[in-house]
Amino acid sequence: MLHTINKSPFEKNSLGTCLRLAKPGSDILLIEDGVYSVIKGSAMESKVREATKEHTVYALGPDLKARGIEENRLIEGVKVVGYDGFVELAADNDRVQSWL
Amino acid sequence: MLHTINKSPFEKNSLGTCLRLAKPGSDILLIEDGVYSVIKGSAMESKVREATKEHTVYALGPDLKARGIEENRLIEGVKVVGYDGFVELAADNDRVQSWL
Amino acid sequence: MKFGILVNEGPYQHQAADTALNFTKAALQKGHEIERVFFYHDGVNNGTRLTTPPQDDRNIVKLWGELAKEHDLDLVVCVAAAQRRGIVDQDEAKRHGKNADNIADGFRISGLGQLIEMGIKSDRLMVFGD
Amino acid sequence: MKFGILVNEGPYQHQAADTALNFTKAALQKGHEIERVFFYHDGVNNGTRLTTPPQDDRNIVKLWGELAKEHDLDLVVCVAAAQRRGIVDQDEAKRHGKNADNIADGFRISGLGQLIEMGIKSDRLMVFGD
Amino acid sequence: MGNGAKKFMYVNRRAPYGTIYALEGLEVVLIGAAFDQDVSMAFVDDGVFQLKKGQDTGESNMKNFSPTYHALGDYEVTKLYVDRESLGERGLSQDDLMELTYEDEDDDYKEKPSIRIVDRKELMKLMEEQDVILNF
Amino acid sequence: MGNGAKKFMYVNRRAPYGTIYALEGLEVVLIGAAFDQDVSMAFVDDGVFQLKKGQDTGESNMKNFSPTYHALGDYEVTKLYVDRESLGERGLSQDDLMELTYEDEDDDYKEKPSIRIVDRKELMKLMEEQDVILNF
Repeated sequence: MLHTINKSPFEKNSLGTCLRLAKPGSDILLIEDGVYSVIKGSAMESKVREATKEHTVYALGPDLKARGIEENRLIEGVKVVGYDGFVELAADNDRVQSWL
Repeated sequence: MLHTINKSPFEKNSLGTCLRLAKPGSDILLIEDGVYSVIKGSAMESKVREATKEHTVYALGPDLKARGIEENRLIEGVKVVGYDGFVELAADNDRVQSWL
Repeated sequence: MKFGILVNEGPYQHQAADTALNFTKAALQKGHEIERVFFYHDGVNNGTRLTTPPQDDRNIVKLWGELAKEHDLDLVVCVAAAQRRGIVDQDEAKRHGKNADNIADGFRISGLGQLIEMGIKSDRLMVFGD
Repeated sequence: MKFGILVNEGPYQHQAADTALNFTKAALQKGHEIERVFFYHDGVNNGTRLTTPPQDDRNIVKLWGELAKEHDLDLVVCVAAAQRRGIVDQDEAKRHGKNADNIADGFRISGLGQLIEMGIKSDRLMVFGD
Repeated sequence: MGNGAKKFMYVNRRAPYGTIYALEGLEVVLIGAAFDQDVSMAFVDDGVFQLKKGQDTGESNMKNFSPTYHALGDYEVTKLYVDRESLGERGLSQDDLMELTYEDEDDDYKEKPSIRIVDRKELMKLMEEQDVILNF
Repeated sequence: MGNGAKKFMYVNRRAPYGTIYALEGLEVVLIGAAFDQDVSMAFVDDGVFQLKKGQDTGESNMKNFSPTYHALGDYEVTKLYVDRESLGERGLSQDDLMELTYEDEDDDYKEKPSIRIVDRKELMKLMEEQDVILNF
């Protein structure tokens, strides 16, 4: 199952709920303001680092770039994909849940 | 100064930021989904109870009623006002800040 | 006392327009003045006459129009925000080569300067949004 | 593979419409099919032809229309949500006594059943919203 | 339910009235009920507030759509899953929720409760069984 | 600044791009600059992300409006207060922010930084001095 999150974790609780309800082994893709979750050294780091142990965590490259977040600032283990990677993740998983 | 908050504290961080930046003695009015902050026994209770010591905390009656929150469910110290009370609070304070 | 009212969300999707309406009504009832109601961001969508909400629901566009008529309110839709979102009056339609307009009775389209002016002239500025 | 695309916010105010557009384009480029794009909630505002965004910004309504033309996409605006928000075609305008319509080229207005049908017929349903 | 029926889950995470998602989400569920699919609803986070008893919008002039939840049973929408943790965090218990029921045609039309409070693991499992998940 | 000038503060709490509030808020600030009032901006919570260096919207096809912040100095918008705690919580430091400056006409047009990182108490005090607070 693919979970997408488009909210900043500093503003809304979507990431927290997703992590509470996503089955271990799920794919999690951060898009739009959701990409702010993956900055190293932020208050979210330990939570996201923990999540990378149970899930595969992706962030959408074009949204990282728009927001000026360079790849060297990302928490280790987070993978970056483009829109084509987003499509692949949606196709490869059986279903998609958007945590709005 | 009057601070208004229209967001559920379980969904967004507006209440937290308001409480961090509001000067002691301020008036705080919870409106719309913000009224969910004042339910007794919720995870927000200690935070709101603490806030009532430093500020006067109000909740908008019509918004409580719409959401089915009876007044006996409210955290002690929280005052209920109607739209006319909202207008009075705005008029009686020197300025208004809406924590959207 | 003079209130300025800023509405930043469209009708229905968020409660902001309802709260702004209820606040404005209550302020008028208590004898206060409303300097202006300014519609910004998606708030410009409060000003389309093409809505037909369900009959058992409130008609927010109409409620604004009626309140404006009764109390001679100045309802201003921001032109820049309106262009992005497709709210146009006859002049705007002509200017941009559109073959229709959709502004509702009682609303007018004007610039952002009217928001700043409202802030200067009002005793209190109230922001209603998401 | 067949994707169904649900868009729940209007253009510009939230990034949802942009993300939906970019996803749809990428899916088409990879050879997937788009069963339908359904616009719900404020998403119906993607379907107004009356917008004039700044010249240095993207024109989201036009981008949907062009993509639809190129790939023969079915862009459906929910009628109930559209009535609340003032998006009408000629039929809807006549039905509700409106003297103008504002639907953009390439969009059609239809019922919520089209959303459910899209969910049934698509292999994956993607929700883009706030 | 037809053989090719898909499992649709409507996940509600938003409070009523502050935004329209709850109301318009419910409209989708009602229309969807005509399509003979396997339908369930989940109430998570502030979505649990949608089911709060005693909603009265008279003073705020909005439309009170809470009675519509009572109609769900007649539309054969009978599986309403409420996240236990979300309830507790918000100071609510099952007694705070509307009593929603349906008549079970497979059991002599006995009236049965539609709402089931579930824990995290059950909800996780239910979501993994779906074909289509719609979030409102 | 005229004698009857009011103190306007624009409080920015939203990230750029995910929503339009930052962009359209900035348009208000630029128009407002013509009105000869005492103007300041505060960046709190996700609002601090608006000032992040190196924004590039090429691949997402949105409008990159971050260069506009550099124009603020020319419009005599020279007081940009950034909440220290919001920065830190988000893993950012002053080095991550655009270098925004203005020419101080009262000091031989020396170029000076517009951004000032402030702590909670300073921000609280600044807000209490305002006549008008606009939140975007």
